[in-house]
Amino acid sequence: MKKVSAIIKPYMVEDVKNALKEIGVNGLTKSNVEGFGKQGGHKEIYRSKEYCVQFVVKAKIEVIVQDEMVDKVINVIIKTTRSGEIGDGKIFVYPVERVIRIRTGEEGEKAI
Amino acid sequence: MKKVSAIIKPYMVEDVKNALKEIGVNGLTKSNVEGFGKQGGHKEIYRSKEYCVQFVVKAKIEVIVQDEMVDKVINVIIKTTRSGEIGDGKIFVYPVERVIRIRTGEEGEKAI
Amino acid sequence: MKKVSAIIKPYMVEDVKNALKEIGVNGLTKSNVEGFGKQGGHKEIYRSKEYCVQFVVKAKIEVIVQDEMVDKVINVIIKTTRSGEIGDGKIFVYPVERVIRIRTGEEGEKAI
Amino acid sequence: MKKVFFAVMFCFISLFAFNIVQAEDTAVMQEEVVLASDSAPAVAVVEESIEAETPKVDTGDTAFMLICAALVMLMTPGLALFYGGMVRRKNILGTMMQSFVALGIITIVWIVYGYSLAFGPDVGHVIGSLKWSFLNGVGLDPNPDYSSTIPHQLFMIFQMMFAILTPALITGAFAERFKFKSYLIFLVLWLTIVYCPLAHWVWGVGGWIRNLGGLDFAGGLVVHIASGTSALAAILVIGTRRGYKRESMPPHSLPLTLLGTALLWFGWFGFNAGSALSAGSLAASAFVATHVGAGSALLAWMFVEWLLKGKPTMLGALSGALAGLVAITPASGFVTPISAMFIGIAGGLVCYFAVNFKEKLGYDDSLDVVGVHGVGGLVGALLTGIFATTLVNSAGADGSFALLKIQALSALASIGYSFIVSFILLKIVDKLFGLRVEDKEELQGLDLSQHGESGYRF
Amino acid sequence: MKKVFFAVMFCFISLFAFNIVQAEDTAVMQEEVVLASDSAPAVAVVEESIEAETPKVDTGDTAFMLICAALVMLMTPGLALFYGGMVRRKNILGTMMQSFVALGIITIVWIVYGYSLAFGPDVGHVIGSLKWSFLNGVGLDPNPDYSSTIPHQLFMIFQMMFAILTPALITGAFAERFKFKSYLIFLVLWLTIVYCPLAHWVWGVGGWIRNLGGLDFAGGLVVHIASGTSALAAILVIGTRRGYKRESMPPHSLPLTLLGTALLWFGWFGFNAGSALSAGSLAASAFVATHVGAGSALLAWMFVEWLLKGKPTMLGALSGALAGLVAITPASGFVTPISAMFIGIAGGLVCYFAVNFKEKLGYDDSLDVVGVHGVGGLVGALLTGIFATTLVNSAGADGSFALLKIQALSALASIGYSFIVSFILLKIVDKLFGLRVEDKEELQGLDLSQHGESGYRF
Amino acid sequence: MKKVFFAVMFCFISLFAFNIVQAEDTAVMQEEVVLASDSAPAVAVVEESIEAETPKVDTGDTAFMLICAALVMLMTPGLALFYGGMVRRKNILGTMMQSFVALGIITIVWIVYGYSLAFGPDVGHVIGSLKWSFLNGVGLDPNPDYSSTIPHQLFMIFQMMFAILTPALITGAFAERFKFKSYLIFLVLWLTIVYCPLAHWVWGVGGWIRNLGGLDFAGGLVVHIASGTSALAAILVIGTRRGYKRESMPPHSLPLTLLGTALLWFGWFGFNAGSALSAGSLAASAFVATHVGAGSALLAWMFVEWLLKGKPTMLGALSGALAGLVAITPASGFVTPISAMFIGIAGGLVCYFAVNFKEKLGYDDSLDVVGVHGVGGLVGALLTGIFATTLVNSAGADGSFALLKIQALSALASIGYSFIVSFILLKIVDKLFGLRVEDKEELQGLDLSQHGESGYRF
Ligand SMILES: Nc1ncnc2c1ncn2[C@@H]1O[C@H](COP(=O)(O)OP(=O)(O)O)[C@@H](O)[C@H]1O
Ligand SMILES: Nc1ncnc2c1ncn2[C@@H]1O[C@H](COP(=O)(O)OP(=O)(O)O)[C@@H](O)[C@H]1O
Ligand SMILES: Nc1ncnc2c1ncn2[C@@H]1O[C@H](COP(=O)(O)OP(=O)(O)O)[C@@H](O)[C@H]1O
Repeated sequence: MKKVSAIIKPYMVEDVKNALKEIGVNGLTKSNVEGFGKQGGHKEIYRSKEYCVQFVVKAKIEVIVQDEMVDKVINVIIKTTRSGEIGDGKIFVYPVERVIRIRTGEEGEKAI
Repeated sequence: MKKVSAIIKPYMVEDVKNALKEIGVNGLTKSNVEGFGKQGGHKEIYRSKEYCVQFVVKAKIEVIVQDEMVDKVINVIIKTTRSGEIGDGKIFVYPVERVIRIRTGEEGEKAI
Repeated sequence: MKKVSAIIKPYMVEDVKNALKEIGVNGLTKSNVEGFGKQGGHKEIYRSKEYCVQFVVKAKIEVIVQDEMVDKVINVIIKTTRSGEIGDGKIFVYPVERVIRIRTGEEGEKAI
Repeated sequence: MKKVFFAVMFCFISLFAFNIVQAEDTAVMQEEVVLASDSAPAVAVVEESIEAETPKVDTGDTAFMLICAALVMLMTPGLALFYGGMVRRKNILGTMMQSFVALGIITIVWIVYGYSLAFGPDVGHVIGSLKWSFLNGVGLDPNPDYSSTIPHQLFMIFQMMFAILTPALITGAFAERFKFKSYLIFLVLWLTIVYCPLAHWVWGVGGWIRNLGGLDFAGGLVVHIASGTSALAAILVIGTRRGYKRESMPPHSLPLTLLGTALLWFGWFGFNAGSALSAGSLAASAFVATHVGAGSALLAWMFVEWLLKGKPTMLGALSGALAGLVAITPASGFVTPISAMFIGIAGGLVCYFAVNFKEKLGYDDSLDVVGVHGVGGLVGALLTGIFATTLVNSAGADGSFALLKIQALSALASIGYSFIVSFILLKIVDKLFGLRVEDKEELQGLDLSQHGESGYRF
Repeated sequence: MKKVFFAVMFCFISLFAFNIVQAEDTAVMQEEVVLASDSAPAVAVVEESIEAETPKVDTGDTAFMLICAALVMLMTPGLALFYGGMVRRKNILGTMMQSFVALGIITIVWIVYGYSLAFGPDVGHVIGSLKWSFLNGVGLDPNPDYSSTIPHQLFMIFQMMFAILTPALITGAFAERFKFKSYLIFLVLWLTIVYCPLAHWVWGVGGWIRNLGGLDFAGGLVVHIASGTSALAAILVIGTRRGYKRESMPPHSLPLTLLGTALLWFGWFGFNAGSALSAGSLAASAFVATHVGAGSALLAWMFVEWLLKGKPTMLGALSGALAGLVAITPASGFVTPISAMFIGIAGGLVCYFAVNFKEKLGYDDSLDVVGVHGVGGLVGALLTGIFATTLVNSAGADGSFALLKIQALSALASIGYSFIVSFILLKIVDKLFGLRVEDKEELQGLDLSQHGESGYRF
Repeated sequence: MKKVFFAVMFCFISLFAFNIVQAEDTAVMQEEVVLASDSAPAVAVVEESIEAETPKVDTGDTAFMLICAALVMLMTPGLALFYGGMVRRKNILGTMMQSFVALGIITIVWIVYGYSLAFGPDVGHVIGSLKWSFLNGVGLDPNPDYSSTIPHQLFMIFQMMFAILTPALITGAFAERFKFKSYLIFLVLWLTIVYCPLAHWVWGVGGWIRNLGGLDFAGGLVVHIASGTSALAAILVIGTRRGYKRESMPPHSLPLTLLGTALLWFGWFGFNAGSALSAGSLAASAFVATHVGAGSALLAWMFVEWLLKGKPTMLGALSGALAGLVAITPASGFVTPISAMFIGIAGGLVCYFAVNFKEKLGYDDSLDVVGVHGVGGLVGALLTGIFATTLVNSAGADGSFALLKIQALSALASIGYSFIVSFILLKIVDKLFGLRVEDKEELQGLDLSQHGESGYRF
């Protein structure tokens, strides 16, 4: 099993969730993060002073899926969120060793 | 070493922390996340309009422990948080390659 | 590729970001977390009642880098954030299997 | 910028033109007006002029009205907080700014020509002349036409606060998608060609609804029906938010909304009781009616929602209180406390169902301006025709079928005028400047896209 | 719902019964009352009735009292914010709602029968009759029994705001665990059988404490001791929060609490100075005493905490200010500014230690209602007996051992009555409907479980 | 603690010494003063004393001033919110506390000796004597020297609210780095040796600027120039924040800042209109000028920022409104609404550029106290010399070159005095106690390090 973790623009979250749901993903976890990257340099103005806000508000989406789903998930995320502009975000894939559903104690595939 | 990461109900955090402390876990990290899963469908009402809030507020607990502790930790978490209802959450286990304590530079077991 | 994840004091984030930038790190993701550890025991006083706030506000920084950068990154983080006091935080290193840049679809090293 | 200039000019010219055309008849008009207001069952303001022969500033009345003006001022930021709490986080500043900036724009418009258009010497029973532009002749002595115990400028600024609040109310309907620049243009034009005439009709000496005997103590027609109806026009022109009905868009901070409601309620005492223009029994009566109306509507909405949806929500209670305040506004100076209770209950219930009904029509009235202000104002205007009693306000009238008809007619006229003119106005502004932000900007949020700021950085 | 009906009916019937039983004696009573209030050193309100022979509405006094009523209204949402900031995030709406809904419930209860019970024609020195139900006979002319320069309805609504605030104060004690439905029932019953009688004793014409010469300028007994003591009863009946003493439960937003304190302080000027019922020297004196009391208690609490705990906390400063406002309330119209300073300091210190002491007893008085309102009110009531001077208020009395005894007796009576009746009342409501939310609901938070809403969505 | 004692004693002794030295001349002085204030074009307050021969409390004026005092009180927590929203999250409580604690400290200082120093019997045209310490002789009858229609204590507490707000304004300049303990000492000393003398010069009977004919209706010199200039001194002494110009330090909650601005604007009506000390035409005129000044400056700042930076920011609009309120303060009782508009625009523009200019100088005036209050106050003081007209206030003067010179001189004196004394004072406090928190505490934030609390726990 793998964890597909995507750092995306916050307003894409609903769309991604819906798209993933369609391909059969039944669970995901979202968190609010701030990213520093190429996109760096968005400006905010406070009291006429321009702030180079280097951390940009992003959302992190984590989906644990079976190995064979990984490519599908990646493709769906890319398709949904790609605008071609800097700051679209990145996808990371991590190995996952075990998955357990607390409610039932089920492990592995059944628990996803 | 492994990272045991649990997505649980926020009000369980204190209990889990205390339970883990008892079995000798000396450190953990908590973050606020939102989860989409089977539990999806909790309703909120705003201006008489029912919102299907599909993301539910959850807490993520991450504990890095030695391999032999993993089962113990999992069991404690399950014991503390299981109510048998949908939304109890999930536990994921990830491999960890290195652990370093910044203060001392210690690595590995000593750093946990 | 590896993920270097550091739990540090929040006010260190800017410094760490700048220091990492200098050694050529072009992207990182930050999130707000709360940590329980040795530092535990910081007190707050509300209505003359002392609260042992066991969770301390921390920042988590995640940097995905090529394997050969890992030591460099670790050293920089340690150098920037070490004060020698309890609560300086920890660094964890995880394996990363794939990295994809959404904007371009590039994978691996190029995507970092 | 050229386009802005053109549009603004157009409006000014039409108004001036109308003023000139009518200029010759004015002398005659004036007399007519005097006769009219003597014979007609004129509102609140007349009461004083009977009591006090020679207008002299009364310290008690002036103290009261000064504070009332301050209270009504506070309602605009109160509204900013009320609305701000209900939108999504990324739009809080954009939403609050739409209210707050009215404190700048309308203030200037009002002293330059707005007050004159609304309350200046009557022209054809439909508009004030421009004679009082730049507050020419609006001095520190009382103007007995409006109130003989407070400085004329105080009456002017009290009315200014109403003019600031009213267009700000509309913004709730098109929240989270309006371009800031276009909003400023809309603000100026709407005030000029919708609010000022309407205010003149109802409150201005010589205004036709006033002459007709239509009762509107504190702005059911001018403030709430006008803003509610214009909101409807705005929704139709601008369309729904991106993702409407697909995404959930819950309020991001209900504590802010509670605070906003509190400030609105608090300010509403100035709004309604202050509309007595003096610190006497009438003000006390309006104060009581206002509070009772708000309280009972709060309960009505909360209980009906509890019954139908299973939970008594706080936003429901807040919305109910607001609906009650709206409904009692036109009636506040004419009814007993017990009548106020019934008006409040009616307001709460009807608005509740109106808000629910909208849902089915598919309109995206983001923060329910139509359902609360439009419908609530209408309920209040009509019920005034039933519950009004001269025991409370001798300058008012007694509820009767005749009065009800007048109220209905007045309401209808206000609805028709506001809707049509707002609709055309918005269409024109849309053509010239575009009402909506770009899709991408909407996604990013108004705060960053329109103002280059973030609401919070926690 | 049957049970609710039963309970409410029971109370009503007892009250009616009592009214009927006493009906025959009323005529006699009335005379007695007149005599009593002539001879006794009656409070603030009498002062006016001596000055003005024929009651006539004074614009200055009316202006002042209208705004004061608005200020006191604002205290209830202020309290909602004050309490809301101190609870955990998941309970903010539930907590705020308990205050806010009082603005609906009590408003209606008050006009229907509450005002009559509290201030209506005396029955047996302990309660008002139901003659003024539905504001029957409570009109726009002054009622010289209470104030001869403002409309009677204005006095009624000013008092209503007190009746709204007082039960809301109690909610801090049982925050984060009370069932909303049961709360509504408690609210109505508590107002009816605790607040109304008590208000009558102290302020009603004919009330026995008033006749006795007990001084309570703005509600030390009726508002603060009553709410504080009832809070104690509530804590004993409902028990501690789940996880109390095991989990930490720090405030979730102190800026909200600061804002709440600010609004309370602001509103308190209306509360205390407004209790003069006229805009003259007495009001000014009460205003100064109020502010000085608050300021000095702020410092007292802050410094003692600094000394004993090592840090001067903001919540400490806020709590101190509140304690000072509470302590000065009964005294505000009777003491000099310098006495006010001493009362403030005493209030700040004593409340600080009371709040700390509770800790040791293991009671879960979540937001310290007993320690601040109960104890603070008591301190104020007693010190009024020492610091009162007729130089400030000729209708008051001079501090003396005799006066102190009267004050102590009045306080004791209020404490005893509030505690016993509240305790029994809560036990009954608990039996019939249950006071506490389910464990699971408590875990989930009141916002979601009681109201189906979340406070924030950042 | 010894050091604190020493420092405070030092100041007291100097003041007492001065009082004693001058004591002999006082009798002579008094007469002089009377003559002076008869001949000089004295401010607002005189107007009343002409009207009313025998000072008698007027209910209207008293009602107004009571509420105005409450409004000005509210400005201090308003400021706490305004500033609190602009700092980083970790410093919100520390920042708000600096304002809030002034409500305690200054209240006590003011009644103990502050009021006496500022408004007590004149000593050498530069300071009041200590005769009115502990409010000795400050009773409930009017003092016709200041106002003949309201109780003297009411005037005292109205002025107290100004004294509380002014030092709190300074805190914005050194936000996020000042040690709380040292701040308290600074607060007491600054009030004593900067504010009180300055207030005496400008408003005290016998004060030299008052005698000179300098016009300052509501505190351009005493409040804004004094706080702005002292802020400059503070910045120079304390230095920049750790990380200044390296890290970004954006506001953490603009909704709080909007709320703060709203409360400030609301309170400012009490501040400016209340400075008329009576509820008549002058108050109305000041009210209008205040509102128009704020509104036009709001627009000026917003539009110039839009033009130059590309976005109309909300913080810009809020800052503009504040700048306008500051600039109109000294002029508010002397100018027409249209003049107020020009003063507002000037205030908005000049402050905008001042705030930008600071950036280049490298000063860390964290929340722009110098740029807004110092510069805005100066603009207002000077423009008063141009726009003042006796048509609005017969006790004022007409704009003229002569008047402008007097205004400039008064402003210069205020600037010089505030700067030099504040600078020395801060240097001394720095030496004795240290002004700055430790580096580590600064990193951790003032909330935890100074007060042991966190602002939020979401
Ligand atoms: N090496 C990295 N490690 C961790 N997070 C990264 C890394 N690179 C990018 N990110 C995250 O991805 C986000 C998008 O990256 P960015 O460089 O801004 O745009 P793009 O991916 O389009 O080039 C960043 O804001 C950051 O949160
Ligand atoms: N495949 C997944 N990937 C990531 N997070 C998941 C996944 N499945 C579930 N979760 C997280 O676990 C939480 C609980 O899961 P849910 O399906 O609601 O209940 P249960 O585990 O009891 O069936 C979700 O809210 C989500 O945050
Ligand atoms: N075993 C662990 N698993 C997860 N997070 C940990 C673990 N140990 C420590 N942490 C995180 O690291 C932070 C710092 O650790 P702490 O023990 O307080 O100080 P130090 O590392 O200096 O000994 C903690 O607040 C916690 O967030």
